[in-house]
Amino acid sequence: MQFLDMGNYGFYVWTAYGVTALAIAVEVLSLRARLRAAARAASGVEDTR
Amino acid sequence: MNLYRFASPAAFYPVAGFWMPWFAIAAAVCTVVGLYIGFVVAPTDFQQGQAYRIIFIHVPSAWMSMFIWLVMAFWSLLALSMNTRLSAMMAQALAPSGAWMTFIALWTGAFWGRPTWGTYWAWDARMTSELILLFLYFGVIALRNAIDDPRRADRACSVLILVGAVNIPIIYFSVQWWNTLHQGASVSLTAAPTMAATMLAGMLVMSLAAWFYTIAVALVRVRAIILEREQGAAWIDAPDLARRT
Amino acid sequence: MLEAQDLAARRGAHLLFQGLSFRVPPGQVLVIAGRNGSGKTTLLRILAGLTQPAEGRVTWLGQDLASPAPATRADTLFAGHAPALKDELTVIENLLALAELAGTPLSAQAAQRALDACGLKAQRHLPARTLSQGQRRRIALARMALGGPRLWLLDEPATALDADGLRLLAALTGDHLAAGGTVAAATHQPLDLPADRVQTLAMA
Amino acid sequence: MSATSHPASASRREDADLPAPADFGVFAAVRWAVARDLRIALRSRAELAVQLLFFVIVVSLFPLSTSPERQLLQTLGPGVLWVAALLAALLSLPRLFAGDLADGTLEQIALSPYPLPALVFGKVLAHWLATGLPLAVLAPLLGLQYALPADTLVVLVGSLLLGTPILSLVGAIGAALTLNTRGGGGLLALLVLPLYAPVLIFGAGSADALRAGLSAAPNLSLLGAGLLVALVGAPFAAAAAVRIALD
Repeated sequence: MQFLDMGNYGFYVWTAYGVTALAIAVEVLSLRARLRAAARAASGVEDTR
Repeated sequence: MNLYRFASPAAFYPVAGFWMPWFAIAAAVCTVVGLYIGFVVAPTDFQQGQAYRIIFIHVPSAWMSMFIWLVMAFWSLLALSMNTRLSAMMAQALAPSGAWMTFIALWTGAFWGRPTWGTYWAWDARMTSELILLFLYFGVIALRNAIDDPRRADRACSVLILVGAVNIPIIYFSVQWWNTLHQGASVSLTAAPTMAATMLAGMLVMSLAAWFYTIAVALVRVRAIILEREQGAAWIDAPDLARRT
Repeated sequence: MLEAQDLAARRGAHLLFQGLSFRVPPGQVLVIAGRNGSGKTTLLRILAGLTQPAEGRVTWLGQDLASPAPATRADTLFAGHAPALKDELTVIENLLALAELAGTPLSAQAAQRALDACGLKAQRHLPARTLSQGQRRRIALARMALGGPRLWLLDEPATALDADGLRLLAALTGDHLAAGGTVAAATHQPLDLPADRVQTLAMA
Repeated sequence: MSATSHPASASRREDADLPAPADFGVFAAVRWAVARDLRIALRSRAELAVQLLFFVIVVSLFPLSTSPERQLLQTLGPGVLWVAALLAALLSLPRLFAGDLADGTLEQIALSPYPLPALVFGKVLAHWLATGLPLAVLAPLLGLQYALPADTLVVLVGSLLLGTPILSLVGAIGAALTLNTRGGGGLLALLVLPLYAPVLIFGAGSADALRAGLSAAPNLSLLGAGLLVALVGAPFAAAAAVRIALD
């Protein structure tokens, strides 16, 4: 488990990388939801012309 | 009768859809390669031990946070001079990515500072400037949401982004000046440890990864923005639209 | 000559009007009629150069009105919904300030004459906040009485005016047209002007 | 009063004795805007007094939050005075355009043949004369609360005289951008305060430098440079923002 220990800086290194991964995940998921909602709203709107 | 004519957003929508996966794959590949170099190939730093490995995400995200504002300024200049809606949409699509990158830079910087300096926040010149940059990003995003008419919001945000672009170097210089005046040239994140070749390589590959990732995310977000803004457009009613997201 | 070629305007994503063209020769008034929200005010603001049209061009004497040159601006008078008065300033101070801002500075006597002509002789030195809505509209009439600009863009000029005010408005407009001026007015009440000078544009 | 005696349009030109305006210069525009806005500001003096009182109160609150010990107050002094100047400027900025937008005069200003950046600059100058200048004049009085020595007070007033115009100029861009938007004062603060960081650093820094035995000249000259940049750039950006708000 020497790799995880990171010369006993493991907490800082993995928290930093963990938060980055979390940030990316949140950004991607919220974006996917936004795109799907926009597509549904756009194609769902009845032709008003 | 109401032929809703507009040019580029409709033409750009499928182009963005086509290129997005390629950038996403490129980002993933670069990340894997970069992390491999960073964690396996790169040696342990004699001064900071393993803690320095955080630079493989801190420095790329810091670079990206500033580079994204520059790209937004480019699109804003285009939007104001050529009055093209698509360039304003690109600037709008990049703002959240810039904010995310700045947030990551601040967070990783703090967790790198703790082991090296003993505190999460030491008013280091670059970190303070990043913090102000984060406020600027929130400013642009807040202004975007405060104006209902999209066209007016585009032009107002373009002006703010350009004014911000003029001020960012001034802010960086003034904070640098303030920091050296008060703290003297203490060990700051700028004086990165002497860079072994592999460390530098790892950081550059990770920067490339961050760059591809930002493009991929921006392309998806601009598609969402195009859909949100072109509600009544003729081309929107294409049946397979939802599937092509 | 005020001329527009297939003008279009959008409010947000909603299209107000499109393919709008007209020509208003000197001495004619373009009456812009239509229900609320049909884009009357937006069209007037496009003619004034305040709002950018989504498509199309509009010109006054051949000069583009989207971003008018100073000379064109000096030749245009725009009376919007709000009568452009500062409450803290007196009536005559407001008129003098607006005239100078519009590029037609004038002496106090001329301003007094214009105010007298518009029935505001007694209110000359009162702060504008003490004026009624109708009296505030008369200051716009006073600006029209000053002369100078040949193109008048009037947004609902008749609102809040009493019978006297309406007569004054019709007289001023009639004289302006007789002197070869051009007017574009968004209005509901019909202006009693000679029919041959009136050109009506009905907004969809 | 019957409306029969209206002046016949044909004779309008003679009796209206209009001096034909040769061209629409910058100075005439600035003069018009400063004269009008200062007259309005002086007519609503109570509002100006409120701005100054806000500045005084904010400055006087800080010693209550810390110990009145001289040494501490001397280090805090310049910073507190400068942050209070920032907040006072922020408080008065919405008034710059919002009033004109509401009563329709902003439209007339945008439609004027005079150059809009010059008119906007005139308004900003009037705003500074009404709010920024009084702060700089009042600062030494408040400096006594913080036991600041005479030379520091001189530098502080100098930095405020150079800095507060920048606050008005850059603030005008923010005020124009946030015209009739949701979010009001808070949005204006979010947009403008980050841009104020350099002004704060060099402004408060000039008094600090003096206290640390260094000369304040570099800070003041950088503030001066910032003022020149703002003088040249801000009116155009604010004018563009006004046109956007009126669109």
